[in-house]
Amino acid sequence: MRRFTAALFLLGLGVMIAAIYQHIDFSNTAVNAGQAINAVAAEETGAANFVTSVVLAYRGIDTLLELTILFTAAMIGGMVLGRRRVDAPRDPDAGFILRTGADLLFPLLLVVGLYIILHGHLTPGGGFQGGVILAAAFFLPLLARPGITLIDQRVVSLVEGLAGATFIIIGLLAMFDGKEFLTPLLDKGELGALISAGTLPILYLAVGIKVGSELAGLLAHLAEAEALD
Amino acid sequence: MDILDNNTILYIAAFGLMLIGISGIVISNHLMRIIFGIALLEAGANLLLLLSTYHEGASAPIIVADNIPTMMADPVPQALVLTAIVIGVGILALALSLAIRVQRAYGTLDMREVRLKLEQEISDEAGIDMPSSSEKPDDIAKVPLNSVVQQESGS
Amino acid sequence: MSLLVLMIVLPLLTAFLLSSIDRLSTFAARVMGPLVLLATAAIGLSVWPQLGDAPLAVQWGGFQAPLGITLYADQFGLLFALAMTIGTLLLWPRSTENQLRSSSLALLLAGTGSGLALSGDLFNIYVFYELMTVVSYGLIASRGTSGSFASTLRYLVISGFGAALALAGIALVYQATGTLNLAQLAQLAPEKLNNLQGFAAFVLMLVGFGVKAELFPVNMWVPEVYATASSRVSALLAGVVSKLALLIIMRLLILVFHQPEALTVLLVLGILGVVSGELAAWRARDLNRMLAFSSIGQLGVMFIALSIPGNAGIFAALAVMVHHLFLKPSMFLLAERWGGSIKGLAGAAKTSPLGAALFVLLSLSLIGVPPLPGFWAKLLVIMPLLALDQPLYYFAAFVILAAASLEANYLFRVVMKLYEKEPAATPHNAHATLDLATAVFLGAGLVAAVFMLIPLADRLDGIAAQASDVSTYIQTVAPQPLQSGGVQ
Amino acid sequence: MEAVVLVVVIVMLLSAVAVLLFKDFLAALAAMSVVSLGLSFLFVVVRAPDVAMTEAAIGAGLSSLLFALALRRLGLWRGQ
Repeated sequence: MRRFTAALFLLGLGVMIAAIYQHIDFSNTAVNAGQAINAVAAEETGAANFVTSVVLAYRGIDTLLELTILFTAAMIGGMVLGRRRVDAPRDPDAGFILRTGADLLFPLLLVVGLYIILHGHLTPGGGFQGGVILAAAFFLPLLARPGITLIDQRVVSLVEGLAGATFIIIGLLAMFDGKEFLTPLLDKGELGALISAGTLPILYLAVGIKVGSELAGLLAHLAEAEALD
Repeated sequence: MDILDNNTILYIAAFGLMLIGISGIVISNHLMRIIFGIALLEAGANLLLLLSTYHEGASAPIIVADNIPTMMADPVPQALVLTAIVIGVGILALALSLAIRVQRAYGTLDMREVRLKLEQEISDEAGIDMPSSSEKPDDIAKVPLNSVVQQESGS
Repeated sequence: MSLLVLMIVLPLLTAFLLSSIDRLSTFAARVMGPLVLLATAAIGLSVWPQLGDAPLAVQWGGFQAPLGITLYADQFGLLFALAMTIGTLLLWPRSTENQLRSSSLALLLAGTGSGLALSGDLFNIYVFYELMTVVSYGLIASRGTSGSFASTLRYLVISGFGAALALAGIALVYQATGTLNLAQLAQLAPEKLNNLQGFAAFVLMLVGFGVKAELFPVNMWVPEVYATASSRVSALLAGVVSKLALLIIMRLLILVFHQPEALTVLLVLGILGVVSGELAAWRARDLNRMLAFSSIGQLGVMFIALSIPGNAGIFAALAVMVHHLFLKPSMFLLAERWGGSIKGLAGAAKTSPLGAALFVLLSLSLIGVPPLPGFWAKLLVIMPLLALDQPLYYFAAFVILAAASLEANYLFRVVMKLYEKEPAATPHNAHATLDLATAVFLGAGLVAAVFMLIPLADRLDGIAAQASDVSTYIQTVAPQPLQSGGVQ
Repeated sequence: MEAVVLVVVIVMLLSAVAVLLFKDFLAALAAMSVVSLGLSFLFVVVRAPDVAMTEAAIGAGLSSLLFALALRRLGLWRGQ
């Protein structure tokens, strides 16, 4: 009976979606805020990747909030899972191959992650994608050698706090200058050069470090959680 | 292929993912499947957002070597989806952490059972009998702990 | 440049740094949060008077209106931003185990709540809303009991479902109009969103944002969460956070969605909310869940008020919202020590006479007994309902009146128990001084409102008129018209 | 191009159904990754390389890792 009701409900939903789809007008998609941004972004922000311009400049506050969501989620994750008991059983050691692999991969991932973050204003990629790779770099050793403490928890909380604070402080600096919060500062430079687009690469670096540390923290919390006996 | 142009196929994918996600949330009782359903629903919504201003023949919104294309894709939905994906993974991690704790406390991830045990716990704390629930399925109450989980994962 | 953005940004900055500050000095970390909120409340209050004449639009990052994100401050928005900040300050969480994390979460809640009330961009609202949701998960779970984890999980599942639907709604709106700026949407909506697609977008967003506003079909989380979270958190969620979600729906209704069907949907869901909430409250046998269900009923009344077309509906909804804003937190604070079965409350008036007296006052106002503000708020809803002269609206007025008699029945049941001569077997705890002081402060606000009824009503009418003035909104933000190939 | 997109969409939707139907959660997780990768391809098709990278890194990579860790802790990991 339950299944039948659910199937009926879904059928109705499908019909509704089909009806809406019939009414979607595909003709006027050329006139939108995005095309307006495409027309002026290179001039206004100096970044060759317009998605980066939108993420960090036009909709910078969204990105700040998104970082805050990750920060909050990592904090709550830590609170919910709690500290593990000292005598809790650990996972077995991962073996030689994974250990060596992790050792070799760690510097490589670090470099790739930073490269992607720092070229975020020029090519696809940026703080989020690079941050995930950084998180993977710091999580891999934990997977290979369960139970090691790679970095001091205090350092992690300091780094994630400072990375988030950097984003806000750069925004506040603009206010001291008499401009609005998060107005891009510094010289825009030459379009397409590595050092260009003013404060955007710095912001992306802060995003990358923040994303990396929060995600690594979340992964570590989940990995360290005690198994169900 | 007049009816099935690129746009239509992509919209079918977006709405299809959303529908499958909603069915997962509505039909299943097991928490992991509900979380999978939410992830699928989100994926569909993200695709729908990206398609909102998609134009065939546009190029990616990136300037490479002073070569400014005539028609670039809309960067705004791309930025929005980027944001939505990251928000989604944060909430996913939170849901999984909570799931671990709830399973440790209640010994089950079947949401109907979790709800019953939650009601029981609240009532016990308040010192009253559990309110009679009309939805209370008889078969659930008799099933011992953990066995629902095993039924789902095993066999 | 406006200092108003500091109301949002400063609490976030402090929350990021709080754990580092704690390593330097525990005392500094403890006082930092309340101090920052005092400062942001002062900023908000200093901006308040100037908004009476003209609302204020701030562009984040200084980019032009439809391209960047707008922060729109009118008295309506600022009222709730201040309510969030001051409410968090009054209901500052006191958790022994997770004090540092709770403080960070409270700061984040104040900052995002203010941002949500002041945001003028559709997707920005979505992100603020998601952040507020995540922060609420943390506040609920900070109690640390297995019940609080389970109720958070169930809340998360419903919210996650709603948020994804809201995102799809935003996609439909952007598809139709090509903009996310609320002012520009207000310009384009009559032409582009007055159709099935617009209506679908409205329903999707209503379900998404309705989760927090305790809207009828997506409010299963309410009784569980309010029964398992600490009273201060319940007070915050029921008192302030639900109003912010309602504010979002009001803004969307005023600016973007003008379909008559939208109002009908709100009316029907509101009626269902009142009926289901009050009936469940009547059946409830412990105080926390009774208050939770009654809060669903009250929110239902607000949805009914919203469904009244025109300025009268906004005014009525605002009056009920402000009334509930003072009343519900106060009641939850009283319930802190009166948790558990209502039978066990017998004779509790002896141990805390002030608390019991206050509970009587609050109950009378909630039911709507004449001189108290609750009566005038309900009158403001019922009068225009009757004036509309339509069967469904008549029925809504009848439902509200019937609900009042149900409320009277179950609240007096509690009051009778409180003043019963025979004390219960287990002795009652007296209220914590701080809880009682806060509750009395909020209750005193209600009593004061009785004596300032006319100026207060005038002020609220002015705020409602400003909020429902679409042309002022558009002129203040002044978005550049969009053309193919860029802005004009 | 259209044929390729059509095939990817069909595979993706079938995997999405499989996520809900597979009894084994590990298999469901694998199907979920297929959905993410398919989605990532579609993002490339609609000229969103940034989003495609993010979906591949977060949707297919990180989310799967989170799921895998959680499944192991929940005792739903059959391979153990």
